[in-house]
Amino acid sequence: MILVSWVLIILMIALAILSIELKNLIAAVVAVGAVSLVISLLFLLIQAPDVAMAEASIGAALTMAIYIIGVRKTERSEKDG
Amino acid sequence: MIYYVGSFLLIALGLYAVIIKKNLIKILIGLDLIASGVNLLIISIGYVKGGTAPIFSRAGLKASMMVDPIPQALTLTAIVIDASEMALAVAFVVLLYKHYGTLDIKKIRSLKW
Amino acid sequence: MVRKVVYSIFLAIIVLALAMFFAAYPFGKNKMTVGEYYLNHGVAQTGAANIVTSVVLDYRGFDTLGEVSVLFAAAAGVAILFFLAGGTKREQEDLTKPNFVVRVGSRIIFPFILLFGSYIFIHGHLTPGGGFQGGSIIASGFLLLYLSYPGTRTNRDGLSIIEGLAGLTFVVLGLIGLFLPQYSFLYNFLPKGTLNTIVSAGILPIIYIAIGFKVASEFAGIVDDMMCQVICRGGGK
Amino acid sequence: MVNLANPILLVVIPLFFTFLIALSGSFLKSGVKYLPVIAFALNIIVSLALIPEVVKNGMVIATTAGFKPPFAIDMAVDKLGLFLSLIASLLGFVASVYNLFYIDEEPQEKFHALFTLLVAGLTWMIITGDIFNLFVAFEVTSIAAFGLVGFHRDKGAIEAGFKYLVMGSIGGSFLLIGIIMLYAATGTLNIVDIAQKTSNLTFQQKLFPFAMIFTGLGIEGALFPLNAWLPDAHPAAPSSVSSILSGIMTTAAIYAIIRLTNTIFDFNQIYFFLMIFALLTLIFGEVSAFFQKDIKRMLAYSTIGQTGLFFFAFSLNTVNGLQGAFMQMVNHSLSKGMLFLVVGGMIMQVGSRNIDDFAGLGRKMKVSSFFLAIGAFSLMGLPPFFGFWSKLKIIFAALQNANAFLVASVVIILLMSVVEGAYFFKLLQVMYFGKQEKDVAVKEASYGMLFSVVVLGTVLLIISFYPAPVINFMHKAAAEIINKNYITLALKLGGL
Repeated sequence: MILVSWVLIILMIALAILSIELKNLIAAVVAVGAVSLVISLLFLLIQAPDVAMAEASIGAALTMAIYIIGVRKTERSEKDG
Repeated sequence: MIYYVGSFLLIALGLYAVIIKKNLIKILIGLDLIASGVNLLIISIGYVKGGTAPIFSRAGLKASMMVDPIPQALTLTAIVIDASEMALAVAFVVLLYKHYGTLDIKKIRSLKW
Repeated sequence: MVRKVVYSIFLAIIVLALAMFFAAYPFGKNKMTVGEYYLNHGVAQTGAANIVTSVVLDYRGFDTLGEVSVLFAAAAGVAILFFLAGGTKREQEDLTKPNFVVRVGSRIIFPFILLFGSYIFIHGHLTPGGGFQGGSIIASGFLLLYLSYPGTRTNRDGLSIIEGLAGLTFVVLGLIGLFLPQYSFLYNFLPKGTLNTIVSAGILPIIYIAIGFKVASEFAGIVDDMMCQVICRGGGK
Repeated sequence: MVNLANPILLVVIPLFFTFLIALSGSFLKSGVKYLPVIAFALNIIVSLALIPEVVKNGMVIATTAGFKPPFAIDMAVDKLGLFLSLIASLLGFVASVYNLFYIDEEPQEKFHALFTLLVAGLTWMIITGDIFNLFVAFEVTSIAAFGLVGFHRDKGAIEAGFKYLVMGSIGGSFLLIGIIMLYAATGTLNIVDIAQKTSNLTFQQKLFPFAMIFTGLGIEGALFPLNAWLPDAHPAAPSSVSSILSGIMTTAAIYAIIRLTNTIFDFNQIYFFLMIFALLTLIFGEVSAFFQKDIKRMLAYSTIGQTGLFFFAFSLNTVNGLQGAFMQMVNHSLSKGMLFLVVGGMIMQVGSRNIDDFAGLGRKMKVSSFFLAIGAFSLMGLPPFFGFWSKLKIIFAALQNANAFLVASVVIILLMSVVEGAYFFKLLQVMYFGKQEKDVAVKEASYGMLFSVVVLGTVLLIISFYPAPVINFMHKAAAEIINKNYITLALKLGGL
């Protein structure tokens, strides 16, 4: 379990860095959704199934959908900066 | 302990994105990361080594072998609050884009901090 | 560049402060005082097998009322921001219509999503999950419908009536407690029933169902407003 | 019959009406605007019913869910909390009457629902006895406020709303981290229960949560480095909302800081730093207000200045200082709330927020201008008004056991009062003696809007000319907080 959580946390941090640095906003938003998914797995690992479900359905699915709708309405990619 | 480290890093990355990034969507991503980091931190505080989820779904589960239910309840609240905040934020960003035609914070009149 | 360095130092200080503080409270150590009470007495006092549910809805039910209000505020805020002035005609953007398989598939899946969502919030006091999770699953079902039939609009008046009714159910159930001898808001006045059956835990399942409806309608409303901003053009101020 | 003296009703009644508005919005249409008025009238009744109980016992505690406090959330109203919640209800009532005539933009039912929720959240923040519940109330308040700030949907409103949202959201996260630190250290969330368990923590273990909570609440309370959102957000919102934001929100956040500092974190080393923050806030607010052309922006900066003033009085950490802080809070809430309402009516008539366009209004809108002058005088601290008594109290408290630093800060306060006087007199001078260039038909504001202004103005005048009861009440409240009666009373009544 310890090994799994190490892997997941490293994955989570990597995804978070990706989501900040990716120029393509859709990809960045998907990365944030993936961070939420990994976090919900972590919640499952430390015995919080309720929260894991909430994070997966609200944090990952709905929030990401709202983000994507927002990005589609605006610009797809980050100009410099 | 790795959970703590992970959540601290998430919070720091989120703050970094909010402060440094110039793109509105990136700022929202930063806010989201901070919130996720805080949630992870709360849940990790409630963990008890070798504990099970606090649900008496079958016989034989002992209360002394369960993790703390309060942080889970708090996180449930926090997740919903974050999601609603994010929805509102995206709405603001869409309208800002409508008014200014850009997502770049430097080009929006007084949005500086 | 200098700015970046300064902020990085600032961030490092925050992380260091967090690390210094939490070093005294190691991961995995039992830090419970109140939590222990809930674990030991929760089942007897609330009748819910899921202690998280009993904390969320019973012991700390007032927080949940606040949380529901936060969600309501956000939905209302989005509705205000995306409000389109009265008679403006909504034009359709030229969207490529999703293909046949998606449309038929989503129509088939949609009832199952509703069913799954309701299952989750009805069993909130027994298994993991509850009103928030179930409600958001139902809302994502609506999202699926919007994606496969871009022209769809929900009946907003209907949604806000559901919102209002669900919220009122919560508040009124709480207020009943003030008319009882115990004189306490959100007092669990119904019989507790037997553990691990559907009809148990008094008012908790009723509240969770109300929350489920509320969450579903709020998120569906938010998604509806957002989608309209994507698909419909014109109007607004 | 329900016993009305229950603090929980102060929150639940507005929430009930909020959901009722959502329910009936589609078929009552414009009728929903009367619902907030009913809600806050009921709230005033509840607050009044609480007065005898609070005076008798010193505090009223209401539990939820039928369990005793550390295991369930409780609402605790002490003397000051009662006073502030009474003011919040009064301002809410008055502003919702004002809204009947002021808000004609759609979507009305959403506006009224959010407005009710905003005041409910503020009252909630004031009376809650549970620290996580404080966070929830904070979020209810701020999310309702974000939506309301953006209500006009023009460029300025959206910008201000977004800025506020980003800062408020970070503030919320910091507050949550602080709360979770306290939970990790004590294993409980009830404020009084935490207070009993923090005595054996080290300084460092108390400092970090304090810093986090202070940052979180300081954003809402507009303390110096954290208040960048305020001068944008308050002017952008509709005037009745700015009145609530300026009048109660900063006060509620500062009250929360005061209560937490005095119950949970009882350390003395920190007050000096708080004093510096307060003075910076004061200087920043008043000096920026001086240079404003936009009247609502000027009032918003003046709010920052006032916040600095009462935060300074609090950081003296003496009974007299705290008493001065509370008196100043009351003065600020009433007069700034009234000023925003008056100014809203004027802007409606003139159609501009620029001070120069207000020339000659003193002759055309006699009643409004009269009350504007009263509010301004009270904020400045001119003699017959309540602001004078509060400022006097603060200065005396600072000079009580004076050292060089305190004398210097008193000088700063006086100097800032002069600056404050300068910009308000400039405004009044333009209004009464300024020549109007264009001939616009300006009428007096409608009777309904004047009603709200007159009610607040009368309350302010009454406490100005009979300040003794309020001063005595505030003295008792301050002594209770300094002597930590909050804890002992809660222990006695709540049966922890």
